[in-house]
Amino acid sequence: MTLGGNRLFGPLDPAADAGYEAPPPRVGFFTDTSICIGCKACEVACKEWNGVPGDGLDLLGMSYDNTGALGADTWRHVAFIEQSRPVEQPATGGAGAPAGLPADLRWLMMSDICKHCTHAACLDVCPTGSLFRTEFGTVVVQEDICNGCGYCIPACPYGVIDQRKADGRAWKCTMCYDRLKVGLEPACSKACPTDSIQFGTLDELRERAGRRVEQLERAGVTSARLYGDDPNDGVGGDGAFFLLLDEPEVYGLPPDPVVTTRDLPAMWRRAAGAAVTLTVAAVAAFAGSRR
Amino acid sequence: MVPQAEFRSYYGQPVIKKPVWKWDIPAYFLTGGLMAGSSLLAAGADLTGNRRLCRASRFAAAANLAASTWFLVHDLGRPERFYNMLRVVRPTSPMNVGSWLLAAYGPPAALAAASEAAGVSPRTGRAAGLAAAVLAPMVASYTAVLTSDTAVPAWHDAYPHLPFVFVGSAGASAGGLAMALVPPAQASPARRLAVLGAGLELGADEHMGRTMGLTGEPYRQGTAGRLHRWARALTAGGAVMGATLARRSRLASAVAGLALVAGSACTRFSVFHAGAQSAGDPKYTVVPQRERVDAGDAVRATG
Amino acid sequence: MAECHPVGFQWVVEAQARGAKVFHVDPRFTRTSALADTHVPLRAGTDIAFLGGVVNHILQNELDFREYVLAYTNASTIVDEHFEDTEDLDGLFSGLDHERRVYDPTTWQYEGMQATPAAGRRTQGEAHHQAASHEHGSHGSTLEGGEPRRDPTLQDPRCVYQILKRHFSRYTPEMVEQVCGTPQEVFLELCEQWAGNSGRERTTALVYSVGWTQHTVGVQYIRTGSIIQLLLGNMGRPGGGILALRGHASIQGSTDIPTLYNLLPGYLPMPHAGNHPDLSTYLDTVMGQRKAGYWGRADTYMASLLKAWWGDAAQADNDFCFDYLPRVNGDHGTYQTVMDMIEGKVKGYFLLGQNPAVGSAHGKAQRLGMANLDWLVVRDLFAIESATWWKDGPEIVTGEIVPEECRTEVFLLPAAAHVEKEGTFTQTQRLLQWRERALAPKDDCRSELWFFFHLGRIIRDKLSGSTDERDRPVLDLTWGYPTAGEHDEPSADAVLREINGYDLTTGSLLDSFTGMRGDGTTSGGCWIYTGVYAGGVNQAARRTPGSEQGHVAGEWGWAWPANRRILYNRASADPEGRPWSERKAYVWWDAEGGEWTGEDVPDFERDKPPDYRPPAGAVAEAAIAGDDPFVMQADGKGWLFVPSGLLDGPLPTHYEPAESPVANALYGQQTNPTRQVFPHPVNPSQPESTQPGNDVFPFVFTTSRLTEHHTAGGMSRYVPYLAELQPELFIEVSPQLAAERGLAHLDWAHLVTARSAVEARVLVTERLAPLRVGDRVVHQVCIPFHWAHGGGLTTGDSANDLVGITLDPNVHIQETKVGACDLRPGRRPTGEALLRYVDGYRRRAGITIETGNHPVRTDRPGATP
Amino acid sequence: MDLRSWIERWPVARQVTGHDRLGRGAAAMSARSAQLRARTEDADTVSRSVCPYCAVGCGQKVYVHHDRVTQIEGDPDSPISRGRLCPKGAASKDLVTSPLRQTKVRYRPPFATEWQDLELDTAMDMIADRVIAARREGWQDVDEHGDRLARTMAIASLGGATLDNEENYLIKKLFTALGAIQIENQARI
Repeated sequence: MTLGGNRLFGPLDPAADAGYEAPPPRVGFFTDTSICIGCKACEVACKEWNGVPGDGLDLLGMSYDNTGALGADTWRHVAFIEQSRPVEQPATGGAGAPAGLPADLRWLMMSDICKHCTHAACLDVCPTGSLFRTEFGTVVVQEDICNGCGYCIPACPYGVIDQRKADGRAWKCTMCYDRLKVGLEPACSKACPTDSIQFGTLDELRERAGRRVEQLERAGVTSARLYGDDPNDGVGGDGAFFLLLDEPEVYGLPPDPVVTTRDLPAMWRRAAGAAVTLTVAAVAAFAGSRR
Repeated sequence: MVPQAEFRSYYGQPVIKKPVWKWDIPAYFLTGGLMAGSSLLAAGADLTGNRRLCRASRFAAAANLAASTWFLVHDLGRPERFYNMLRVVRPTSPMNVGSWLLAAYGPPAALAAASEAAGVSPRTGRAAGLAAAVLAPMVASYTAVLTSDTAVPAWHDAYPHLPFVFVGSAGASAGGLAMALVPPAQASPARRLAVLGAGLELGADEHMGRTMGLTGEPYRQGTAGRLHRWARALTAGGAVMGATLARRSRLASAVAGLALVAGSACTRFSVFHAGAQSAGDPKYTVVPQRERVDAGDAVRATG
Repeated sequence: MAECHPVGFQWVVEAQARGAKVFHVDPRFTRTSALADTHVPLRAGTDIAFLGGVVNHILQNELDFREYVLAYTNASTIVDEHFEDTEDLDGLFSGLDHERRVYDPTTWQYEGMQATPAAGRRTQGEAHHQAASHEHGSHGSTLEGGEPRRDPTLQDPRCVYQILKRHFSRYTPEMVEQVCGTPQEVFLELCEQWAGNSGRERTTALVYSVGWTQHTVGVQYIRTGSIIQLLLGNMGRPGGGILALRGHASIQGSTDIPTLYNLLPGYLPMPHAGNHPDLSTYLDTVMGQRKAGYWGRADTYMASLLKAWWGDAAQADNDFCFDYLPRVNGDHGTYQTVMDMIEGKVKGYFLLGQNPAVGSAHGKAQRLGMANLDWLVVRDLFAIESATWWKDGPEIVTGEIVPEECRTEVFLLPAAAHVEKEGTFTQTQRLLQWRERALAPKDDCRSELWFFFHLGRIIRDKLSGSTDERDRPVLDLTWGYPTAGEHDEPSADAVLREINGYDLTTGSLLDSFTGMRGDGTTSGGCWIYTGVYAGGVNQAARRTPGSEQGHVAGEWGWAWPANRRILYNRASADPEGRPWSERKAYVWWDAEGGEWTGEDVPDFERDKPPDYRPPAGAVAEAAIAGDDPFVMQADGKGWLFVPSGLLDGPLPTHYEPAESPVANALYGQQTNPTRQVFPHPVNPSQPESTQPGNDVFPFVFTTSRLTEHHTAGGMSRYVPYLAELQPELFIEVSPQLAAERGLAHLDWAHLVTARSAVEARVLVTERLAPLRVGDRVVHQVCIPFHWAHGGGLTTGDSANDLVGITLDPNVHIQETKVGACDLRPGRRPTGEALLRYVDGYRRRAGITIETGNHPVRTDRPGATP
Repeated sequence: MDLRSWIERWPVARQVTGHDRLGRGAAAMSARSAQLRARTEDADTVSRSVCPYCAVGCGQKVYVHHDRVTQIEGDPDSPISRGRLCPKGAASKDLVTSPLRQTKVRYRPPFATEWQDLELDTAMDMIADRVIAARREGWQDVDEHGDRLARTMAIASLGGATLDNEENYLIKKLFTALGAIQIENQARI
């Protein structure tokens, strides 16, 4: 599937595809959720650097997640999942409730972020060029351009980008484009206390992630799996990918996201067919009429 | 009815974001369809010498063009930056393509109406009207691509069907509008277009309902479902009435025509709400994807 | 650690990646538990039973690092024949004075040593409130004349090893499960891993925080940890040790250069009224008769301090102005002071970046105390609750404080933030780091340095010309710090130089505390900090990047003492001075070079060979043998058994918390008999577990912190990006307790104690589980203490309002980490109805002023009620 | 701007003339994006500091531009923190630049229900007077046994543990000279 020589799907070097000559290596994030301590330093560091507004003082009751979801005012979001499987109760008799922590109690934490997809639907559908591919292969909203059409919002298969109500424009993670420009690492990964969020060139991160999964498997952590690392997946691989300890949907991630524009040529073919049908109908409507 | 799906999620929260589009967008879909259909009717009428129909349709196209423009600009978060729509040519963006399309369609459509209103330069008016009519079918159908080219399950998965629903709805509503504006005697092409459009819309919709599976469910539920039922009734009723009573009665013609316009409006708003509903429930995002993955059929590029 | 010290936790994660196993022992399942290999739950307040179980496991299975234990600890020392253990006295040691609630430690002494009676005269009232551990400095106690007898076979029934074994013999896995609610298999896994990961080749680190200190037996918690780490040979070695994770930027510095009533800088004790009539008697107490170990140099530390403070006025013939020092004669700690405020004994109060209305135990007592002052000075970044209680505190709502009737004059002075001033913080590993000033404070904001320098200057001006002898200490004070800038900011650098100290004969800065002299020719404001300006260079400002030096990173900042990163690191080598193993080599004796060398600054005289034996009459470090690593102790040994220096016993013993719904399964004695109590109508205590009315408060609660907030919230509830992350007070309850009490997730509920009721939203979570304790189920709830009603962006009740004032006897720290409470659905009553509501609870529990304040279980034979 | 340069700046023109045919990258870059750089680059001074929250002692770099703190972030050189910060440390700029900070002296006279303004110098003078008076009022020369006390029991202090060593030193020194002994700290808590 290509358009004007540019592919809409499959593995690709996005910066070169977007017209940069000799771009720097593509950079991204590898977020290893197995060592996330849920401290939310990433959320705060992001907001401090980017001047992202507060998003409300609401106790959500979703474990320790009072942020809720990624959005215009949340570019990093730490998800908290408490899991347990029921276990046998202590054998000791006596009155009262059963005692003891569930044996399989797990508290999963994961810092979610814009995936900076290889094939980014938000970028593809943006009509103004506000959303664009940077020389680093990242996807950025240009705040001096965005006119708030809102198209990017339902286009994103991960539910990342959103409109800032008071402002009208769409906002999301820029991977600290201004910092990348001067050779600095993004604010979130720099702050991350345990290096759960790792920043680097994507190729190197993918290798590192592969080794980490092997290490965890050797340690008996069979639930570890990578998410968004595969350049052959539905979005051409994510610029920000993850090591998860459960299915993606448990963290609020789509299990098999696909960039909507993969189907764009087919859509246009159907639209053209429909246009022809309408033309035929119109001609038919006038058939028999004469001047 | 699709059986209740078992799935996991993050506190039942949606995976994707609901569209932030306000009512302007489905309203634009309606007026966009109306102006496209009207331009076709105007050109046909012009070529077949149906001045009454031509004049009314040119005005209808222009009026809906104005309304469409207002809706589109009004929906923007930063309306003062509307001109950025033409900042780039981005073929991957149906909205950008649509903007260029409207930029090409709008001036001739407006010129045709201006010529009609002023009664000057009918040759220019015809040329403009024909130019508008050439672009009109795409104007009517691209909005389906605009809708489908999203991650919203009910919209995306409907992409094979929505263009036909939309052009059908455009034909039905434009025909209907002309039926309301033009005496029955001059409105027969409009009636035919309306009936053909309504048939196309209802047929495409029926097919969509039968083939879409889980992600078609939102079209049948909640606000979208109610609007959908109204749309079917109004469109079918308007078409039947248009094919029968409206041929003789100006009143019946007007009623049938307005029913068709209203039916089209219900269709557009039904689609709009179905999208919002499917985006708001993680089931529609997670279940089909999970089924693909579990079946070993995850989407993968092959070389 | 992940919860409250996230950045420090990176090293734990790194260790895990290299194969380390992490056990997290905590009543709560926190973010630390989430990353730990094993979370070990236990009932709050039972850590000594738990750790005692570990000690028992080690001793019963002979898993101790015997060579280390024999050489470096007092395991072989024989104890006085009159010593009686808690096993003999059902939870009490020999020597308890029931009436005065103090132990006479005479029988705890080593055999053959002179006893160390509580020297001098003590009045009845103060007997309980002494701060004995600090009288000997914080890092060790003195031993008096004579040589202790030792049995290197460890078979003598009166040797420390055998006493220890007997003392903990009933702390079996079954008992641990019964007391703590910890499943035996989890407990045993921890024991095996801990012991198995210790020895020559491996070391295990023990990390604790205020979860251990905030108890009526807090000091003994840490003692139990020390016993384990000494038995397993983990002290003074890389990867081992006991690491106190302190919660505030310079809380370590606040004890080193103490703003604490009982200490002078460098852990020198404040002089005592009766015991220290002059400098020499004072020094006798501090240095001990043997003057062994580094405390044997205390005369030089003290003379230098007095020279630093009183300059030329301090001369040998006037005891270096020793008499200018005010004397203590009891507990003058913050809680005693608050009770004194309520009694009207205190006129003025300074709060310097501290918010006791929220952060101290018994918030109401704190606020009522402040409402009974003449004046209050609050210096802070924000208008915190301790500054505004007279207009928006909880007692305004209940009518207990009426603004129009409250005479306290309040000054709120804005403080400078950390970037607006320069100076040093001392972090949790004793590391001093100098901060550069980034910009000047705005408007009226000023540093504490500015405030105290200018306050002192104004007071001295006003007193100048006074002939009153009482004003001499103020007028003779060295106070000539250079100032600069438009605000006349005093030079923090000059102060740091004064702290470091000078050789007054040359005017040069001292390089080490060993250069201090007792004859008045040196000065130095804090002997342990001497060397921070070694070579005339601000060592705390050194910032050689970590990437450009080894893992010890000795060129980043400066650690006291002498830039030593691991204390007692002589113990990282065997008695002959060789590393215990290649893997764990750290500091060792280089026989050829004739010196100690290694990766760190050796915590030993550089040229003292391992076979050095002190000659008769040797003092200070010369009195320590070449194979005795614990250089602050008079015998150079790590003390498994503490013959003197602790008020509540030579060995840790499990006592139930002061307020507990559970009876002590180990002893008839329920609670620490020497705990410090404050019987007062404002401070009612709940009945102990064996008393009627105890069941009115059936649940255990613990207070805690969250990553997203900072203690009393003064630096987090006012910060939008933090406030939104934890926007509301909540109580965590188990699903079982929620079902039992009819609580729904996110609904309101309230906790009730004898002091107050506190409402919060309910978080039902499986991270909290009921524990089976003996034959019953005990429910625990936990509640963070960051909130208050005042000026923050997020407001709520204060968890510390629930807690009463009952203290550890040694250090006067309050028991905030465990209590007993009731839990009810819905919001608490407000206004006066709240007072009636809590009063109803007190009536039902039969609480009087005496309740819960008896030292010894009242139903024991011979107990004094 | 003439027409030619206007057209050249029109991304569509760049699409036509450059490699970015679909207008998704280089051609779509805005003027702002082209000139974007981290604000830390514009700092007048960069000070090396230490986080004021817990006692881990993480290194911080404080960036100041035009007498405003524009950024505080971790100091990568620190062997303790390696440039990392927790949420509180990462919020340090928010803390020190907070508009909620108290910047003027406030005074509540006895029995008042509201704050009043007060000059800093006046406040210092008033506090000094009160210290001198309270010191004398609560003075104890000797205890009941005649042993020297030389202290006042009328003045107390409780400090936070975010005070510098140098500050604590002056606090202890001054109060001790004044004979005030109830000088306490968070370290007790």
